[in-house]
Amino acid sequence: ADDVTLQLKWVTQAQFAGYYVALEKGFYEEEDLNVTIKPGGPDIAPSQVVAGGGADVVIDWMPSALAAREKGLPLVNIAQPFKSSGMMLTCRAETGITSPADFPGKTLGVWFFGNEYPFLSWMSQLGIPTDGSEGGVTVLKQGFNVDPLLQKQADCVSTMTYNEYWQVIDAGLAPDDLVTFKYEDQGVATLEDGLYVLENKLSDAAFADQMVRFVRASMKGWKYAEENSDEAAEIVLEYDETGAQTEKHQKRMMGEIAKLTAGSNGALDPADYERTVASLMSGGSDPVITKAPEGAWTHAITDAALK
Amino acid sequence: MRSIVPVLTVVAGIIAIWYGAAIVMNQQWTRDQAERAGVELQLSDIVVDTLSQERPKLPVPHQVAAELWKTTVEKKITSKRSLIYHGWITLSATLLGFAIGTGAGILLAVGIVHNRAMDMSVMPWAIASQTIPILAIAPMIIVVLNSVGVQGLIPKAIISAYLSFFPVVVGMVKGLRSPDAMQLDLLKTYGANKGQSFWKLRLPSSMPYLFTSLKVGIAASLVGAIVGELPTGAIRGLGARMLSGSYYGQTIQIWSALIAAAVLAALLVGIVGLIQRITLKRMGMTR
Amino acid sequence: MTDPVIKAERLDLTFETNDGPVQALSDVNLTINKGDFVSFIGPSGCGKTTFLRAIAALEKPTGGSITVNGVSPDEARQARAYGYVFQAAGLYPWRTISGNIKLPLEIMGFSKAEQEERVGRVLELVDLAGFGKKFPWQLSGGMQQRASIARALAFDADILLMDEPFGALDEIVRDHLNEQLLELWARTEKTIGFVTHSIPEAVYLSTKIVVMSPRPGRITDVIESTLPKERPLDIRDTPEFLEIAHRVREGLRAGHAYD
Amino acid sequence: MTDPVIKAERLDLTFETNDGPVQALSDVNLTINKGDFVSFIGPSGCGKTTFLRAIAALEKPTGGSITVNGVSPDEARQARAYGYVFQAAGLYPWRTISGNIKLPLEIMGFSKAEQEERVGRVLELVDLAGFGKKFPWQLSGGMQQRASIARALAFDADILLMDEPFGALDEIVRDHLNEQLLELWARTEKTIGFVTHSIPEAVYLSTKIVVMSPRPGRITDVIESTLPKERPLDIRDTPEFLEIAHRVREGLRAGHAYD
Amino acid sequence: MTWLIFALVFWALAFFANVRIANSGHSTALWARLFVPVLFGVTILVVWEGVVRGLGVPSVILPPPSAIWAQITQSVPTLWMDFVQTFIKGALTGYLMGCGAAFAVAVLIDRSPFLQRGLLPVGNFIAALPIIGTAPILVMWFGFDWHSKAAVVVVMVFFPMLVNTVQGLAASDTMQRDLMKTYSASYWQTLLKLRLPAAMPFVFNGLKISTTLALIGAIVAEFFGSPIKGMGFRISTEVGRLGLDMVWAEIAVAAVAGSAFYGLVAAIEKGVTFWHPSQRS
Ligand SMILES: Nc1ncnc2c1ncn2[C@@H]1O[C@H](COP(=O)(O)OP(=O)(O)OP(=O)(O)O)[C@@H](O)[C@H]1O
Ligand SMILES: Nc1ncnc2c1ncn2[C@@H]1O[C@H](COP(=O)(O)OP(=O)(O)OP(=O)(O)O)[C@@H](O)[C@H]1O
Ligand SMILES: Cc1ncc(C[n+]2csc(CCO)c2C)c(N)n1
Ligand SMILES: [Mg+2]
Ligand SMILES: [Mg+2]
Repeated sequence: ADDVTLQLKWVTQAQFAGYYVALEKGFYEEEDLNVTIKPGGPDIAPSQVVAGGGADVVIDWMPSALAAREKGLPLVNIAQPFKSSGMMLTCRAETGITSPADFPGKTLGVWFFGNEYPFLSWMSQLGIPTDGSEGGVTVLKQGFNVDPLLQKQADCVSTMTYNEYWQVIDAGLAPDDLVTFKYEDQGVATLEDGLYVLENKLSDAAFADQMVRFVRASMKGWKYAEENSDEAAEIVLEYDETGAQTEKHQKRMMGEIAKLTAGSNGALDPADYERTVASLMSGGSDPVITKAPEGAWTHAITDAALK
Repeated sequence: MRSIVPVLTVVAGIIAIWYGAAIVMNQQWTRDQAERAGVELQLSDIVVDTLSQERPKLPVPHQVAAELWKTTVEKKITSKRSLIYHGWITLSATLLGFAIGTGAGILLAVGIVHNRAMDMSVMPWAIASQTIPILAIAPMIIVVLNSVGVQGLIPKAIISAYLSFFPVVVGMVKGLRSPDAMQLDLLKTYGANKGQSFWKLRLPSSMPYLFTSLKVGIAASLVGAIVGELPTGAIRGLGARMLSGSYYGQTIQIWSALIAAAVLAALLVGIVGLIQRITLKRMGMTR
Repeated sequence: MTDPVIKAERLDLTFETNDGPVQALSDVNLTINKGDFVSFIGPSGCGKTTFLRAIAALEKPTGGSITVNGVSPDEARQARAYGYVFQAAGLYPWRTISGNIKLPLEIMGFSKAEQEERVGRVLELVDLAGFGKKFPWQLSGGMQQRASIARALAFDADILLMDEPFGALDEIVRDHLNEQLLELWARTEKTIGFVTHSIPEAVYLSTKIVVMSPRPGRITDVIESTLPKERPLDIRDTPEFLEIAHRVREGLRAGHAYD
Repeated sequence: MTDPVIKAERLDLTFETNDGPVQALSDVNLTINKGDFVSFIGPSGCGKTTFLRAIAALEKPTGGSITVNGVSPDEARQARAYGYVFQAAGLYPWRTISGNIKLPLEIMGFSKAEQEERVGRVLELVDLAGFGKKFPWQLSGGMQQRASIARALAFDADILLMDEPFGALDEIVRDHLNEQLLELWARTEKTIGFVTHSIPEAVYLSTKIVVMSPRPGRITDVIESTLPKERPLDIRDTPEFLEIAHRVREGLRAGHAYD
Repeated sequence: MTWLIFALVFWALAFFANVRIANSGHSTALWARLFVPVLFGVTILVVWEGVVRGLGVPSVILPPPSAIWAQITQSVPTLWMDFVQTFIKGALTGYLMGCGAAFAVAVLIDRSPFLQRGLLPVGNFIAALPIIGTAPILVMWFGFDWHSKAAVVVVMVFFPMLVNTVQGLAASDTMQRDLMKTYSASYWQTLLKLRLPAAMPFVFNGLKISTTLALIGAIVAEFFGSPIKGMGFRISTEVGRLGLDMVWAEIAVAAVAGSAFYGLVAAIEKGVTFWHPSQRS
């Protein structure tokens, strides 16, 4: 069997259910692959891992992948299991925020470490400065959790529909106490969790073939997970070595994830790609990427995998 | 053993302060919840609620104790929810790192004390090396080691060693230089060579300094091992517990992992202290 | 008896201190021959210790030259020519008394058995048998000093340099050790440099008495003893002895500001 | 002259060591009156230092009792009754010589001006004028010892305890300091406890000479001096002096194993 | 390949030069004391540049020093802003408070054997809490700005400083203490005039180790939440963006600032403990 190492973007959770299901159900084995899944974390940049040879294929968000590409690391999207974006900004209702027009003067929590691009390009499209100048917002580098919102250190924080939002709810705030702004709804959605490899390795036919088989098995895993949501969550729990995840949270997460993967068969929709690129380039004086990337995605793998 | 009563007294004091602080720090949340629900609160309600929140700003001792009990005694030690299992993972990296770090630290100190070129060139850079934020370069270390095929325990141990070698170098350099002029002169009159002055004079007189450094060093090793768990995916170990606890806002889980780490550190420091006492006693240096 | 073992010529030694230089030795000329027993006597602070240290290459002269066995003091030290008894006992606190005496033996590579044998012998010599297992701080001041003498006698250095070795001892132990030292010297033909404040001791022991004057340390008188090599304790009551003692006292007094 | 200042009764003192107990003092009875000058003499290791330390409450007797001015040594210490000169100089390396002498003065709250005045005076007394700004390691052994004497004399303790203070000094300085000490004692009516190994020194200085025997330390003889209080240096040649010295020497010799 | 060979040759030459200077008579001269470590450092940089270029290491893994230098010269204002936020506000404040507190606690518990036996083990315990656990909690308690960073530093430097000070306060020898007893010196007098001076070599050991811990602590704490400035913020953000040049630029600033900080404390130590054998030879 061929060895393939997958580097996740974050810790073991239902967000990556498809891959764990494929592993557990033997879909990779059927494709004669021996897959190792490396969990990520707050200190792990998937793009750096793939550049250092620590993984063959990584999961990353498109904004950071494209930014890395512009920095000279030729990442290529070979598959896009997530159709829609799950990112949003969640505010406490009592702050009086009802629309993006209310943001100026407020304190917003943002994830950095390569996850800040969607937020920055949204703000620059709204024309709201983030550098602390007059009429802008105060940006905090949000830690790993939603504490800043709960402790009222921030008026809004970044959340994912499938994860942090529910932590706010679990912490005792009711949906009515919250106002949410989904990037998807604001028209600034960028592509999340895609599979990326190094461009030069794709020219190796053997590697390309492994990727074809990998994507095929992974998508099989994703579709299985969508249909057997609770079982998928249990499989994820099985693989979580920290012993920190709870069943309730993972099952709920899997339900939300299924909504995001629903529209995708694995192949990248060029229209989504164009929209993401447009959004990233529209950033006024400080765009995330300065010129439209070339060859940042390929259908070669998915075409072969899905035929 | 004479310290039992004083320790218990101090611990009791801390626990009392801890409960008080918990009530103060957690009450904001209780009030907010009540306001949202539109109920009036008595003082007693506030106290009861602040001591039993699910994700308190400051968990109270009995909550942490219960969590510790649950995750140590009630779980099999092979279970991934057992703190003993995670503690062992961290401990093994700590010990390996401490061994590497102490060894390297002592060797460096010996070099610095015996070789002027090393003294002049290495010491400033050993200092500079410690000002590099380990968490920043840890991922790079992991990536680089990974690309040469080193994985698992060793990268964590290296990060742990990186943090522990420095206190050992500083303390040992001082200790190896602590013999006074007459003690050194005596050996000179014997025409003793460098090795002999090292084994017979410098090393014995550095012992008090060495042990003080070792105590700091082993605590630093533990911190290093925990830090090293982050860029290795934070899948096992006390650091992983803290991080995942923090990721999910599980303050009780963070605190129990923290307490576990501190117990581990205290044990390790205690063991070094015991060895110190035995050694110094055998050397006739305690009266 | 006429090979020069130690030869100092126009020796100068100046210490740099926080408030200016201190000249400890100035224009010191001295020749010590093989088998000589030379005592140094002089007021406190006149440079006796400094001169002994210069012989043992523990201080670097700032002028003049000094040779030991025809080579530099440093080379002589490499050849393990010295046994040195410091003015303070300077025992290593982490070694027992036996351990301290073994120290030079270990360094010079004596066998374990030989070490034990010698330790036993010198402990006996300085009357400390039975105290081998004690640590230095468990001994009285005089006992520590005797232990440090034992340490210097345990191995066979050609040149023995002793800085007030018997200062903290009572008259009777002192007499006893004086006899022992003379016997050892007669038996082994060692060359001995000996600092003392006791005029009778200096006269009793020495073949040559060097009288020094205070800062900057100079040699004011070198007295060759006319006493025979064989010296019973009661030689100290002979007129010859008293005359030498008188000459030393006069030399000493000249260096002092009082009276 | 008959108030007992120090009164020891059936005093026992045993040290516990790694290889068994060491009895340092055994059944010691002694009364010292106000204004006495008491010398302690005895073979090395017999317990002289230990006894002085017990008086100053630095060691706790394991048996018997000791009172100072009618109270316990501890309380006497609280009342700052002691000036103590240790057997080793024990100067603080981070203070200059002046700084070391000022130490007790600072502690006892003397004014700055008074401190300066006293430091100058005692430095002069021990012949170290000009060395005030040096650090201890820049002085010779004898100079360090003199500095530590100066330190104990700088303030006016009623009881002066001196442990071989003049051991590292040459005869002439020693004679000089002996005279100074006697003069000080006559002037101030201090009570002095003095350890020495020199029989003439003991006889010359003391009103009472305590001869001790070796381990376990016992008092074998207490000799009341018949010499007058006024003592020129040449009193040492009188028959009376020589007789007392002879008695001390006999007492000392009895405690030794040799001959 | 030529780069590699050049690096190795340079290394060999510099090595010999340093050994020559260090063993020559000039080794105590000021120029030699500066030149030797600088040459050592330059050697590291040259070897680094040579290896990176020679082996073609991708710059997202390890950029060459030349690129880092270019980044430093370009980003002076940003680097300065981050430095003030992290070093001056976070590390320095925390260092002063933490070392001060540890010193005070050491003196306090030294007075009472009861507290010493009770607090020391518990103090060890609390101060051994790893930064990864404490930082999120302290950020939650003290907010996102530098206050929480200072708090993390306080917790980090406390233990080394405490252990060293306690050890130091026990360092005076018996005779020195007996002397104080004969004066019937009060506790404070003995402390001020004997035990503190004798403790200084140990205290400075603690202070020196703490300088580097303070800087690490302040930087790492920013990882767990911060305003959008600060050295730790910049480092973690730029790692995520693969801006390794900037990461190393910040590390360089940290190394220079940390070394200078350490050097300053070491210089003060030299003045205060001039009498200690380790400073005299
Ligand atoms: N390390 C030093 N630094 C500065 N000055 C010194 C040093 N060592 C000795 N001296 C000075 O040199 C002079 C001679 O000192 P030395 O120790 O040789 O005297 P000594 O004759 O042995 O006296 P003593 O009989 O008191 O031991 C003294 O004035 C002393 O202050
Ligand atoms: N701290 C200690 N622990 C154990 N034994 C000790 C201690 N101090 C002294 N002794 C023992 O007590 C005995 C008496 O010692 P002390 O110091 O009183 O003698 P000394 O009469 O002052 O002798 P010297 O003239 O040599 O100074 C000695 O046998 C010594 O070994
Ligand atoms: C420092 C930090 N950065 C990012 C996230 C959030 N986050 C990490 S990965 C990911 C997408 C997949 O879950 C999201 C939203 C965090 N919590 N902490
Ligand atoms: Mg001398
Ligand atoms: Mg004594």
